[in-house]
Amino acid sequence: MTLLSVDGLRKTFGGIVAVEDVSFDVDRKEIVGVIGPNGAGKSTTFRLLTGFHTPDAGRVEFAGEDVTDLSPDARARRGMIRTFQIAQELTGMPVMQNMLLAAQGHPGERALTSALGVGGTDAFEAEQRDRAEELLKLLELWELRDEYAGNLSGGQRKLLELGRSLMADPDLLLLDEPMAGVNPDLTDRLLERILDLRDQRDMTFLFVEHDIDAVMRISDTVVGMHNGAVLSMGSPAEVQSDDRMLEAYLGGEI
Amino acid sequence: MALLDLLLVVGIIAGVYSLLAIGMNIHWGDTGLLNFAHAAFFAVGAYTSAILTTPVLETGLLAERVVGFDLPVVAGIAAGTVLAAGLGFVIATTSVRLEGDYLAMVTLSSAELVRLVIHNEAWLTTGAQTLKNIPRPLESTVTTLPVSYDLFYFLLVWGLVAVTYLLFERMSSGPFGRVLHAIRENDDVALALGKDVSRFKLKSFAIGAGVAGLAGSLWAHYVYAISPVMFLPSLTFLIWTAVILGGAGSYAGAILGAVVIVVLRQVTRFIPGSVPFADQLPYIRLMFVGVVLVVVLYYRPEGLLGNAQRLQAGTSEGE
Amino acid sequence: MVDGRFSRRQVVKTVGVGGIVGLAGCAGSGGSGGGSGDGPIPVGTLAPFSQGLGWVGPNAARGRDVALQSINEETIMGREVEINEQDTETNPQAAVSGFTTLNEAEVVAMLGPSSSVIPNLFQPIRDAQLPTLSVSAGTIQMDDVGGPEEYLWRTVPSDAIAGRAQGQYALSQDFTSMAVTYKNDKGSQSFSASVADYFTGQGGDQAADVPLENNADSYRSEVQEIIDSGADVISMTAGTEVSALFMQNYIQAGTDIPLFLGNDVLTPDFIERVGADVLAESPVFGQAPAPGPAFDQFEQRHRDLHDEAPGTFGAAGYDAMNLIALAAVRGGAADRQTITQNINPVARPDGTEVSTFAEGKSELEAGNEINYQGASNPQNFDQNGDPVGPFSVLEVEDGSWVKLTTFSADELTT
Amino acid sequence: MVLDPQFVWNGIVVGSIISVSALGLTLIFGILNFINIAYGDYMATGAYIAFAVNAQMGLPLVVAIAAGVGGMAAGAVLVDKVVFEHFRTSSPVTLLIVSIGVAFFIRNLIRAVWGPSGNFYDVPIEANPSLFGVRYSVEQVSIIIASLLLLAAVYVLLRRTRIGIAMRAASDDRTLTRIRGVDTERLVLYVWIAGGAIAGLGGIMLGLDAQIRPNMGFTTLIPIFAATILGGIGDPKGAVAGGFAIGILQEVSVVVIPSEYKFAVALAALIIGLLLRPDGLFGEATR
Repeated sequence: MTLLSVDGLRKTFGGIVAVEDVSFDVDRKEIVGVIGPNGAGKSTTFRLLTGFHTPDAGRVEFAGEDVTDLSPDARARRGMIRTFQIAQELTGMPVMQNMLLAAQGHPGERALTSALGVGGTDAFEAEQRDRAEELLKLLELWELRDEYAGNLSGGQRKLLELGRSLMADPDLLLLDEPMAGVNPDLTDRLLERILDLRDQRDMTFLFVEHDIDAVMRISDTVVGMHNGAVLSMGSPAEVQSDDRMLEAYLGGEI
Repeated sequence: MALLDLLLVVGIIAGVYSLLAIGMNIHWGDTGLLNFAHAAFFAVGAYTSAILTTPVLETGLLAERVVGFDLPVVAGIAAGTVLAAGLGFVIATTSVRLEGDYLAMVTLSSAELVRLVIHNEAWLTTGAQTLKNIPRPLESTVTTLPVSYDLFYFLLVWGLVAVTYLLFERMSSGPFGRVLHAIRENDDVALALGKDVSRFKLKSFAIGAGVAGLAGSLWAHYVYAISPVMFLPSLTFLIWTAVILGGAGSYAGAILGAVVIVVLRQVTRFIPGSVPFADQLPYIRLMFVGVVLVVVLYYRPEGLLGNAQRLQAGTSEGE
Repeated sequence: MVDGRFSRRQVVKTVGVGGIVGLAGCAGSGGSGGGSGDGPIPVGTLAPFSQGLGWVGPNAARGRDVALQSINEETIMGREVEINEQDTETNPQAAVSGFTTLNEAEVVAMLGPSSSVIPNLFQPIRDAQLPTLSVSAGTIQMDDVGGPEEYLWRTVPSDAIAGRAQGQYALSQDFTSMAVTYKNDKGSQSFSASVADYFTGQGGDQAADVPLENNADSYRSEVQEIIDSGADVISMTAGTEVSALFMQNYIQAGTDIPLFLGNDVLTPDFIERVGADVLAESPVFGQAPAPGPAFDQFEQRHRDLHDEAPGTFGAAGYDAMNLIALAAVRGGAADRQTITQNINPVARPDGTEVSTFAEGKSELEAGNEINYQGASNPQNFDQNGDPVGPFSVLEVEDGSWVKLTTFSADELTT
Repeated sequence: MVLDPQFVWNGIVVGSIISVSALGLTLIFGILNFINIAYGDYMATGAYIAFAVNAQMGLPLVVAIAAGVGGMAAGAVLVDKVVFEHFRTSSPVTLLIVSIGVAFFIRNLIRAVWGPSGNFYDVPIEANPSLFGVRYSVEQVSIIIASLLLLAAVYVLLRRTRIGIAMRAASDDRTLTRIRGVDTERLVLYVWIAGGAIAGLGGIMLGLDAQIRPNMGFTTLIPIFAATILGGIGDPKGAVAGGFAIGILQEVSVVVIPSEYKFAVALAALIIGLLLRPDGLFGEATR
């Protein structure tokens, strides 16, 4: 069953084509990895999927709904949550606040209910605190819950960002280079966590990644991009054995 | 007695400035929005309330104001607050998507436009002439009581400051404030987590503008008369100084900053005319305001009551 | 300018030294002013010393100090006067705190503020029962306010009267179409409206109505607009700054349409800024209250004290100070009520005409009534505390303002 | 209503002044990446230094102009050393607020030293000659010529000299320039010298054409910003075009709207410009 459907995306910047005719589908509970050398159009594709860019042509459908022209926040509210390449923890807010921010449909986010504490704000807040506690403990960040996120180490920020995304209870989690700058030990834990989440919570993942090993280890489907277009698509083994991909990487890296 | 009267008047001014600073703090301290239109919100509150609560005056050659409603003061204050919030909403609608410093220029220009309109549309505002005979709330009742009117008004203003402070403090520490803080820290994260950033900015702008409008109404009903010269951009900059001095993000700091600024101004009034440079005193005072702003930003960017840890978090490691 | 200020400060300073002794005497007395004791008598000055009208306060204060010099030589019942100066910054908020500061300092009378803030103070002045003599508010908004019941007078005439003088002169020169232009502020609007009202009321035409925005970089387009309107006379009202820029643009435009200036610029300072020669060559007129009988001696003493000629409102400040002091002498006490009750008696006719404090004091001490004849004006207050006096029309000749003709008080009030 | 060509001429003069001023502002913005609210007060300072030399010390106007321009170039560097240098790593928004403090200080220092009211340079006031029904003054013609010369000089500076090319590169991407080994601190110094000098010149032009007032720069700031933003902030060419557009629009506007709303032209242009064309007239802005 298709959760995300991408069809014919195209984006140009000042006449330069960044992405051309990108199409692929992501099924529910699937883990899809997007790979490609520098300048392949991964990041642009990611931004088009998350609404931070609007495409010149093409269509993005999520859960059967056309979301091509929706703003990032509107997509997020529909269950598409993204992370950032460089962990964007909110430095001036404590860890717990970062987590609670991600709660969806908070009744207290209306000015008046917030000021007066009415409309079930407190009950909802308590509920979310429990959820956050559970997640923070899982990510071994519980001890740091009152620390400003800006004081966390790089790896902790990465985990916090993942935890924050999970607070939003997404159907589809879009991860922008989740392994970048992460040590091998943490990489393993992150990958495990992703597989657990897929199995236990029925979550779907799409991630753009440089670390090909990581992608190959957990992806159900790999999308290989080069020069703004999809070059190869299929199981990790298929893409890995595709000569065109090898060529693209060699050409790109040298 | 007379000293008490003076303290009350200074206290009332400080209360009004505190409300202005509270409004500014939700913009800058909580949401990170650069608002340079505060004087305009103050003006709209003052003029709305004044126009609604005075009758049309037949004063001959000047003051050809043809609009006046003679409504109760409460209605004026409520309308002044709402209309100022409305103006904040309108200004924000046009420009809330702009980057910080561009927003500053648009809001500054909008404020000047508002002042230009107030100055020139005499049929509505009495124009450059003073809009006078603004009624004081409950004046006839209070005079029968054993308290002076200034004491009554002092309590009224500071009562409202207290209520506003509590509401804003709760709002800021609650889920709504959390989203505002997230926007202050990073728009994109808020967007990625499904927060309608523009909407929150609009709300923040309107709410802060509304409080400035409330301050304007309260001021108008205390001073009997208002004119466009009360609403120059320098007022906005003074409130900025108050907020930065008190500590952006802290409502108690905003109030403290406003009180310090007002008290400093008053204290310099007691400097006798015989000291050197006494003639330049008004200017030296404003030069001092400029120095305070720069020095605070350098040595104590968190201000008197702001949160230094918050500002420092994340700066050590960088990106 | 700098020299003049310095010497003013010196005067205040000398007074201040004597004042320290008396401070204790003032404290603790009731709300109606520090009238008791032997210390100096506190008198307030609440005027714009900075911002838009920042030139008004210093001018008036220099005039006041001329009066103060002889008052403190002669003394009021053995006491000197000590000045407490507060800046209104041309802003009601500052005016209110300045006023309260003066009230708190228990001044017995106040040389008052300008038009821009005075409506904010009508009620506080009544509440404090603090006699106030405005030295610069010409606004017609004040025409029906004032007098002893309201503790309020002014030593400058209403714009309504000045406007008539200008309007009458224009009509007498057979001008039929007038363009009115004015600095877009309270005071200038008031004056300009009076001129236009009188002129059109007498059958003249108003060809244009052009406000001059404060802080503009030039008024060329405005001058052009006026020229294009086909007016045969221009009435321009503004303070020195706007007037000087307007004059520059007017002269540069090379037009020969006669130009009437407002009250505020009939000063040597203005001639110096714009240039005596160009002003003499151009068809430029102004009108001012015909100087009061005491003007010449005031002007001389002003030059002696400050090394400069009096500026606009200087004479009004001088008169206000003298009237306050004389009222205290006549009433035999320096408190708010006494001064309030004695302003009219020392200013209005019937009594020996005097024009200095010394003369007035000796007449009063001899048991005679006096009629103070001021430097800016005879200061014969009407029931609203407004002075009524003759007005002159002037033009520039050899670097100074010279009288062309004078309209008597009767011609201007009927 | 017929358009009097006089309005257009007046607009060109005002436009020249705004263009020159906007150029300095945009240069500073390009390198330092913050809106300097104190810029208007730099202009006033230049004008007052020249006033002191010309009207108070009685030296010829040419000397006064040189003193004003040079003095303000030095002044801008001084302000940088005393204040802005300490905020080099701060956000643009913090710098903007810092510049408000600087503006407050300078403006009131001017008031304290020279008094609050207006002054003129020692230039005779006389009827202007007229050509084809348009009156012009020697000062006005000089202003236009000087502004054209300056604009040409800055153009050459930016295109042909090493430092100018570095400035343009830095304005496009500051980190990139740092990587390529350009000494950014020296660049900053040059920019303050150039920006300060241009501000001083703009202020003197304004004082010559109008009046020298303590808040002369601050009140002109909005048209200048409007020009800068219309032209695409950080883009010198755009600032000049924007300057002339605002100047002419503002002066001609009195034909159609009441003159008391003349200022609204720049205000409205600023707002509309920002909303419709955030990238400026030529659309090659840096952000």
